Formats: sequence, structure tokens, C-alpha cells
Amino acid sequence: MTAVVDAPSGASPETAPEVGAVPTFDVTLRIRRYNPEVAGDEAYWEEFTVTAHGTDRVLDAMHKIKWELDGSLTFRRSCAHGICGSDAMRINGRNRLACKALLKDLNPDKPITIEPIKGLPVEKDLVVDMEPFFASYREIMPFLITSGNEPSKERLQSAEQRERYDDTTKCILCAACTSSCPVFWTDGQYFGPAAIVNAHRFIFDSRDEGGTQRLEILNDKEGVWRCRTTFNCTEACPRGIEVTKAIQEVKRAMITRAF
Amino acid sequence: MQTHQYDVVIVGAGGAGMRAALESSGRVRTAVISKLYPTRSHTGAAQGGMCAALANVEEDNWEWHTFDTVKGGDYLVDQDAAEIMAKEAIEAVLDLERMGLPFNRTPEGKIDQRRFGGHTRNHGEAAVRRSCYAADRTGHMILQTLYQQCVKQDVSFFNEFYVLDVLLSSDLSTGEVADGEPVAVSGVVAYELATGEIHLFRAKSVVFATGGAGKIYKTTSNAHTLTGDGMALALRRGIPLEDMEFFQFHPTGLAGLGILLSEAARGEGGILRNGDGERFMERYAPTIKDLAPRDIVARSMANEVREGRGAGPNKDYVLLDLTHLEPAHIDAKLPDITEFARTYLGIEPYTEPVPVYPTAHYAMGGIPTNINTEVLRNNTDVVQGLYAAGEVACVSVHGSNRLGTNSLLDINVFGKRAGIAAAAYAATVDWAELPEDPAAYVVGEIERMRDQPVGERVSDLRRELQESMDLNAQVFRTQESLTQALADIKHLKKRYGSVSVQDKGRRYNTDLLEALELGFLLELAEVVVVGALAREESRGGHFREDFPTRDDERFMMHTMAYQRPSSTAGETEIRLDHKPVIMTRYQPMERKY
Amino acid sequence: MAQTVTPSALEAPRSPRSPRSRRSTRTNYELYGWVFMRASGALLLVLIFGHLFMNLWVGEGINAIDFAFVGGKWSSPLWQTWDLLMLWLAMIHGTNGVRTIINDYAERDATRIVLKSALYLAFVVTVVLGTLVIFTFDPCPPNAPAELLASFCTA
Amino acid sequence: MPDAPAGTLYRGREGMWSWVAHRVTGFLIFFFLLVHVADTSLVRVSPEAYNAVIGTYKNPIMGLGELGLVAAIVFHAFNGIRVMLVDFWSQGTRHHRLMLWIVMGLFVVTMAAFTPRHLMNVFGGH
Ligand SMILES: Cc1cc2nc3c(=O)[nH]c(=O)nc-3n(C[C@H](O)[C@H](O)[C@H](O)COP(=O)(O)OP(=O)(O)OC[C@H]3O[C@@H](n4cnc5c(N)ncnc54)[C@H](O)[C@@H]3O)c2cc1C
Ligand code: HEM
Ligand code: SF4
Ligand code: F3S
Ligand code: FES
Repeated sequence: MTAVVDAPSGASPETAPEVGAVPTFDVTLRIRRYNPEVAGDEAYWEEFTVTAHGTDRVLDAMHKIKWELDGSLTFRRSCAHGICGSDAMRINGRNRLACKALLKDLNPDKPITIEPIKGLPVEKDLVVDMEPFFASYREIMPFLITSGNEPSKERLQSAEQRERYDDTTKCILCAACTSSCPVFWTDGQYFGPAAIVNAHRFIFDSRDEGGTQRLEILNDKEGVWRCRTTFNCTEACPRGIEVTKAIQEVKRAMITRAF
Repeated sequence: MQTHQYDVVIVGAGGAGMRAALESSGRVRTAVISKLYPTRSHTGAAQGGMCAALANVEEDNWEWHTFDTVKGGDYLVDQDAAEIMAKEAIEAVLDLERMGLPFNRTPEGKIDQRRFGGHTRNHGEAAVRRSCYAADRTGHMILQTLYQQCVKQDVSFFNEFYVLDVLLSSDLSTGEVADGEPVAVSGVVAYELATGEIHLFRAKSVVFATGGAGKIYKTTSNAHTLTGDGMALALRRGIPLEDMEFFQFHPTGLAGLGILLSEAARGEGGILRNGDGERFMERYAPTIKDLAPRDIVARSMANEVREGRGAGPNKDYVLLDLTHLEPAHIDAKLPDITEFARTYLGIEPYTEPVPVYPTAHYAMGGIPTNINTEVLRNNTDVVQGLYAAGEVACVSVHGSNRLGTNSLLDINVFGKRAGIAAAAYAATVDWAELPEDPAAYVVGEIERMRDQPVGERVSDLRRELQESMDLNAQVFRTQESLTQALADIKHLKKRYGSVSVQDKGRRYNTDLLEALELGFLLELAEVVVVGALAREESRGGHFREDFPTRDDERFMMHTMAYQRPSSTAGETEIRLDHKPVIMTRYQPMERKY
Repeated sequence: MAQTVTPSALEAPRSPRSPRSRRSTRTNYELYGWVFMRASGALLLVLIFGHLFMNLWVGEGINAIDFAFVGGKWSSPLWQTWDLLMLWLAMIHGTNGVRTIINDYAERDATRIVLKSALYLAFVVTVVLGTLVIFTFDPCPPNAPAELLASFCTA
Repeated sequence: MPDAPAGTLYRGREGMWSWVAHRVTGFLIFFFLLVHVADTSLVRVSPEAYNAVIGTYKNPIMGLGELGLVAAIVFHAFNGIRVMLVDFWSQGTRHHRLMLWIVMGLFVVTMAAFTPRHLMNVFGGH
């Protein structure tokens, strides 16, 4: 690792630890583009072909396009390993994180289609306005609500109580679920699965005392009752959260409360 | 241009920024500016835990924690700061729990704790369970919990705003402002990604919490967006950077990718093996073996590979073996990182060892601050109203090597302190004078970049920088390799002058921002390399093969790097100075594990 | 000062915080509707399958249906109640279902109002008509040709 | 700024398509019900009128339509039960896909029993 590069351009095979011999292959990406600043205001499809390696993800291919072919291609991304929730997009018709979708799993024989997530206003290329999504999130009071004096130590919680809401603590607010929901696509007023998931995280936390208020908020006509259990959200969630299950648990909690 | 006025402006909405915001927004009018949506910040990537001597599962106390921190940092730690951090750790963890953070629990329902590298009982006797955790998503939970509290407090966020300049009452960059003269902050200039508009934020206090700079390297656990913006902005405005040559390489990045597998994997019993299947850490750190501090483990791994005992077809990585652990245990404690191995390498960690190699992880150095998080402009004077906390800052609790779990602690303890201090200061002072034409610099930079019709491509320059840094300034360094790196950087900086972007639009011009971020990376890389060249010793994360031992005689001191105009007009150079290390209880000893 | 002018066409697409736009409706109506869809669905399953079985399966199936058949059925209070219940439940269930569909796809308020008015009108007409028919039905209307009537009319 | 461009069809899986089918069948049945009540009320007008209308149901085209209607009802009914299990049974969401295949199985069995008999009645009749 101490070798001195002669020319800084040198890609050095011995310092690039690669796993086994990875074959390279060509992939074509068919990307839905939209530029708000050109007249016409129309979205259009554009195809790019790049060379990829065995462990490359869709995000790598998109970076290649942005860095080598067309710098104006615009998308959000940060962590590049599925934990920041920036790059939810529609890949071959389904919502996924570009940084978690391996090219080799996507049948590179056909062009891979990439579109912005549905149901949120598109700002540019794959960037959508996330504000309506976060507005719904904020509305369900996504914070611990307690009464009485703060304890001087931690609040106790058994491992079982902790386990009860574990699944929904994993949410990274990527919006893959909400923008996969056919009900959300219709008029965008539905709270959406992500907001419900985050309400669930508190409703079933033994330390929380705001459950009733949250249930009331989600009892709204744009709340849980709009869910038609289509499971698109569960399939789309990159964190493997059983989203529909969480929604159903919230519905059942409301029914129990009402009768 | 739009102008805003806030008592406190916090730059960065990661753990440190939001922790500060929670304190500050309750006291004075506060805005948080972040180039990412808060929940996209890289604090969310942190996995293993946050340590505090809660003694929930075994005997422990903050004094041992302080010692471990000092020793882990190879005695370059400012011990007053480390003491504060270890003491306030306990309240910091409890604060988070009371905000709702879902920690894993002990059978009694208390916060569970586990082992982590370098954390020991009674000054090194044996590994201690000090790290509080939530599976392997502790950072995610911290980030979410802090954001939740910010929603509760209705904190004002300016999301996807890039801060590109910090405004000071005098120009420090020439080095002509005398020591002792008062210098105050008056605001920041930001670029709104959505519209391309420039915003001026006038403020009494500014808190920098912009995180790390891992993207100066190619193989890194850091996000694409961790380009050291805050450090570089301070540097450009004449504020020094401290100890930048100390960069932590985390032992267990997924080979070839750099994606992190937390130390918790070893805390839970994982073992490192070389190509022959040998548990080689027994040779390098006989007492705590795989749980030795990161610099030692990373170096040992690199050494195994260098001496031909690597695994894999090219013998260029080692293996992290979890196969002896119960799958149920792995699922309960390490669900995310095992999924990384499955998703990205197609490896099943239940049955196969995972290929790993050191990955650039954490900047120990940063903007120098005192224990009240006030930014220092030299060894003693602070910039009034300017604060820094988190990875961007260097209070020097990490010295030359940060212990695992001490950073999530750092951002909470010093984030909180920064929020309180910034609000308190803002409450007592008047608005500082704004410089004339405050946005001129930023507007000029942007226009220059956008108007360049053709030129160098950002991605080429960035790749060359990252490759040179990986090759020449990584785990092992020599005078020769560092000189090469410096030459490369100088050359790249020249070429940066003619860089051009393809996207000429205003809206969501990420092309333009990548170009600006490259500028930050180049300047920071230069500071790292210049500091590393000057430090002719090996200490913590900085290992010079030509000077393989620690040299307290010459180098028991912090590096202070200043960017100053060079003799060639229009160019700058790095000038180095030093700052003494603060020692209170512990005298330097040889560091053995 | 180098003022960057933002053309009016480039107004900020969003503000740092968007106001809450949803007016909340904190009633239990959607909940009751949801429960009703399920309860009525379960009952309808029995009612409709019974109905279909009697009409289309037993005997000669659809060919056997004529005035006499209907007359025969509705002379029994069991089938009268059966069909009445079925009518009401199916209409409420169906109307509520179609209401949901309208809510989903009709985005403009005006369209919604028109479509829903039509829906509720259809509901009222159909339910009233059906109920009247079931209650006022005379299986042996005078002046009708005897061969069209159920056998008991002549008895 | 166009709001959300339509793009391609979302490639949802069993859950989404079963919902589409449930919605379409529910909608169809509703309109049939309106017509059905209307024609049945002709019994109040006169036996002749009723029999005339009911007679038109007995031609083969209407017979096939009737078959479609029954198919719609059968699917909607069985899938409705599945939806209720997803709603009320705690394990329902885990097994929704399996339950859909059971629904389809029951649907096929029911229709296999009904279709020949119905078609015999329609075509084989008088
Ligand atoms: C993979 C990984 C695992 C880790 N695991 C652990 C662990 O287990 N335990 C531990 O203690 N530490 C861990 N660390 C280290 C720790 O997570 C980080 O050091 C810490 O989270 C940094 O927090 P921060 O608030 O300083 O910065 P970040 O969370 O990185 O936040 C930076 C913020 O600044 C904003 N920003 C940056 N530039 C600008 C700009 N120009 N204008 C406006 N806003 C800007 C960003 O939008 C972001 O909101 C880990 C780090 C990594 C990468
Ligand atoms: C045969 C027994 C029936 C059962 C078990 C049944 C069950 C259900 C259930 C459970 C739902 C709710 C679905 C959801 O919320 O996702 C539903 C919806 C619906 N049903 Fe039925 N139903 C039956 C008969 C009918 C009839 C006779 C009609 C027509 C009049 C009808 C029309 C509808 C409509 C229009 C919907 C709304 C669909 C939607 O919103 O997607 N159903 N049914
Ligand atoms: S529930 Fe899953 S898909 Fe939805 S926002 Fe959270 S992480 Fe993303
Ligand atoms: S996709 Fe939508 S309909 Fe319900 S199950 Fe998920 S929220
Ligand atoms: S880039 Fe962070 S989730 Fe994909």
C-alpha cells in the first residue's frame, strides 16, 4: 500500500481489492428526464449505455452517466448503502433504492427503466418534491409523548416491549412505500404508509402516552381507512418493514378503541 | 438574493447540528441549514453504539472511560475535554432515552451495553461493556430521535441549502490580524439547491456541524456528500484546522466497496482471519485481540495483506468470521450489517466469512475549538459567536485515533454544549456588522464555474485525487508517498481552475455543487498531506513507515494548519503551527493492548 | 452587490415549511364504513350465494325464472326477508364502495359532487323501488293470465 | 411544473392486482344490481312485462354475460373473505399471497361446477 503512483491517473489493480474476478458487462439505462427550465415542460425518455462491474448497483451506473456522459442528470443520493433514504426511484416499474439494486439482478439484456417515484411533484429528472411526504409525517406527531416528571434515570422497558415496535423503528423516510401506494397516487391526500409506520412506532411503544391522539389523527378520512391492503408498500420497503402489517395493527387498535 | 435574520444559525442537521438545535431553538430564534434533508445525514449510518459508563451490566465509571479515550487517542487527546465527554456521556445517553430512543434492553429493562474496541475496565485490564446500542442501527436511531424532537419543537429547517461561505468581521485569511484582536462572526451565505438562489443568513451565532470529509479517499465508509464543507470554509476564511493528518481507517469495510461493517461484529464475537485461516490479531494485540483500537487492527490487517497472507484470489483482503455465532444472535444484534454482506457481496455471513479491508472512516481533526465549542483562530483567541461541534470540529477528544462509539457521544455532548453556548452568546450581543457585499465571493465562484464553457471534468479530478490519497496517504505512509500525494494535489488544484460543469441551469444543479465540493476536497487533502509529511513519527491513525515509533519529544503536540497566501500571487499554501496537548491526569505511556 | 435576480418563472417550488393543508375530520364515519363493508360482505356472501343457488342452480337454472317463480318465492316471508336484506345490504355496501372509488379518482371537487349526487340518487331510487316491490308485491294479480302465475294462485 | 408524470405502469404484485380485480368486480356488480332491481320491479307492472324482460336474459349472449357476472361475484366474494382475513387475523398479512392462490383455487372450482350447468341451461334449454 505504499507504492508511489507514477501518473496519478493510474488505476492500480493491487490496491483495488475486488472480490473474485468480476466480469464487466454493458447496461442500458432508460431514464425519464424532465428539465423545468426548458420550454415545453415535457418529460421524455433518454437512453444511456455504460459498462458496469459485477457488484455495481444502479446508483453506480447513474453516477457513471452523470460523471462521464451527461452532467445534467439529476438525482438525490448520499450514503450509497441504503440507510439515508435519498434515492428511492422507480426501477423497472417498481420502487427501490438505486443504491441497493444490483445491476446483475436486473436482467441487463433489456434497458433498465428508471423513473421518479409516483405521486409527488417532479422537480427535475428524478428529483421530486418531498415536502408533502414530510408534511404527513409531521402531522402524526412523530415524537415520544409522556406526562409527569422526567425520570432521573432511563424509563424501564422490557425486551419484549422493545421488540413490539422494533420493526417500525427501522424506517428511513425514503418514501418508497408511500409513492408505491395506488391510493396515494390518486389525489395525494392520503397520509400514506410511511406516516402510519411512524405513528405505529410510537403507538406501540410502552413508554409513549400519545397513542390516543395519534389514533385520532389517523382516523381521519385521509387516514388508515384509505388503505386497501394492496401490499405495494410492503414490497417496496427497502428496510424490509412489514408495512401493511403495521397499518393493519393500527386499524385494529382503532376498532378496539371504538367498540 | 434573499436575506434572513436569526439569532443562531446552525449549519448541518446531522447528530451534532440537531442536538445543538434542540438546545438553541428553545432559547432564541434559530435556523438549521442543511444541504441534505436532516434524516439523510450520515449520522444515520453509524451502527455500533454510543458509549457511556452507565454500569448497567458491569462495573464501570467515567474515569476509566476517560483513560481509555486518552490511551486510545495515543495521548494526543486534550484530557480536560475527554474528561468532560466521559462525565457528560451518562446524561447524554439518558437524554436520548428520555427523548424516546429505542435502546436495546437488559433483562431488567435498563439500557443494554456491549463491548467495543479499546473500551476496558480498570485501565486496560479487560474489555468492558460500555457501548449503549440499538441493534446495529444506533446512529439511525439517534438521527431519527433527534429529528423527531426537532419536529416536536418546530425547529426551522432550511433543507437542501448549501452553505458556501461564513462571514467574519475581519479577513483572517491574510494572516495579518493580530492576536488578541476581536473577530466576530456575522452570518453565512447559502445556495438553495431547488432554485439556485443565494441566501444571506445574518446571525449572531453560527454553529458548524457539517460532519466529516471521507471523500478525499476512494475507499471510504462515508457518504458521497461528506466533502468536508465546513472545514474547508473555515480554512478559506483563515481559521486553522487542527490535527488533520489523523484520519481513521476502519478495519472492517466490505472489501472493494468500503461499506462499513461495524466493530460491533467483533464486539459480538466476530473474529478476523487471514488467508491461512489464522486469527492473526493474537499476534498483534495478545490481550484484547480483535477488539484492539482501530488503528492497530487496520494496520495489522494491511500488514497481513502486504506480507502475502491475504485471502481471496488476489490475496488482497482478510476475512471477518461470524460463522461460529448463532444465526439467531446475529439476527438480533447485527441484522443490518449482515444484510450489507448479502446485498453487496452476495455472501451469507451465517456460513461464509466476509471479505473485509480497511476503509477511510473518520476525521479526527477539524476546526479547533475549546471545551465550550468556541472556534479558535489561533492557539488562544476565539472567533466570537462561531462554534463547531461533531466530526467537523476538533475539541480533541479523539487525539490521534478515535475509539469506536466515541463519536456518537462527541456529537451529543458537544452538540448540546454548542447549542447552549451559541444561544447564550446570541442573547447577550448585538448584530455584528456585515461585510460589504457579503455574497460576492459565493456568487463569483458559482458564476465562474457555470460560465466556463469547456474544461476539466469534475469527476476526473476527483477520481485522481481519491486514488492518489488511497495509494499514498492511507494506513501506511512514507515521506516518498506523501510527497507524491502532495505533488498530485498541487497539480490537481491547478487543473481545478479550469474545471467546467455541463449543467448550466439553476434548478437542482447538483453538477455545479459537485464541482464546488471538489474544491473543498482538494484543499482538505492538501492539509492532510502537509500535516502528515511534517509529523515524522507514528501515532494513532498516522503511521509513518520511515518513522515507525511515537516521538513524544518532538511531536507531543497538535498540528495547527493555516491556509495563507503564498509568494505566487493568487495562490495559497499551508503553514503549520503547533498547539500544546492538555494533560491533566495521565502521562503518556507506551500503548499496548 | 452582485444581486442574483431570480426570474419570476423560478419561484421557489417550496418553502422551508409547508403549511398543513389537510382539514381534519375527526369522526368515526370512515371507521364505521370500513367495519360495515366487512360485516355486510360476510352476510352478503351467504345471502347472495343462497340467492344464486336458488335461482341459477336448483332446478332448471335461469330458464326456470319467470313471474311464477318470483311469485312463488315471495309468497314466503323467509324469501321476502332474505331478498329485502340482500337488497339493502348490497346497495349500501356497493354505494359505499363506489363512493370510495369516486373519492379516489375524481380529483376536482366539482366532479366529486356531481358523481356522488348521481350515486346517491341511484341508491335512493333503487332501494325505494326494490323495497316497494318486495312489500307491495301481489303474487296473484287479478286479470292476469293464470298460466303466468304461480300454481297456488288458482288453488 | 407538471405534477407527477404518469410514466410506465407500476409493476405491483399479487396484492395490487387482486385489489384492482376486487375494485373492478365490485363496480361491475353494483351496476348490475341497479339494472337487476329495475328489471325485477317489473313484476309490479305485470307478469307479461316481467316475463318479456326476463326472457331476454335467456338468450345465449345474456347467458354468457350472466356467467361473467357470477364470476365477478364469486371472485369478489372470495377475495372479500381474504381481505377480511388480512384485516382481522394477525398472521393475515404474512400469508396474503398464499390466500390469494387459495381464492383463485376456490374460484376455479366454483366456476368449474357452475359453468357447465349454467351453459347447459342456457344453450340446452327449451
Ligand atoms: C458507517 C459509519 C459508521 C459509524 N459508526 C459509529 C458508531 O458506531 N459509533 C460512533 O460513535 N460513531 C460512528 N461513526 C462516526 C459518526 O457516525 C460520525 O462521526 C457522526 O455521526 C458525525 O455526525 P455529525 O453531526 O458531525 O455529521 P453528519 O451526521 O455527517 O451531518 C453533517 C450535516 O451537515 C450538513 N452539511 C454538510 N455540509 C454542508 C453545507 N455545506 N451546507 C449545509 N449543510 C451541510 C449535512 O447535510 C448534514 O446534515 C460512524 C461513521 C460511519 C460513516
Ligand atoms: C358476495 C359477498 C361480498 C363480499 C364478501 C364483499 C366484500 C367486500 C369487502 C371486504 C370489501 C372491502 C374491500 C377493501 O376495503 O379493500 C368490498 C368492497 C367493495 N364491494 Fe363488496 N363484497 C361482496 C359483495 C358485493 C356486492 C354485491 C357489491 C355490489 C353491489 C359489492 C361492491 C363492492 C364495491 C364497489 C367495493 C369497493 C371496492 C374498492 O373500494 O376497491 N360487493 N367488498
Ligand atoms: S416504511 Fe420503508 S419504504 Fe416507507 S419510508 Fe420507511 S423505510 Fe421507506
Ligand atoms: S400500498 Fe397503500 S393501500 Fe395500503 S397496503 Fe400499502 S398503504
Ligand atoms: S443513497 Fe442513501 S439510501 Fe441510497
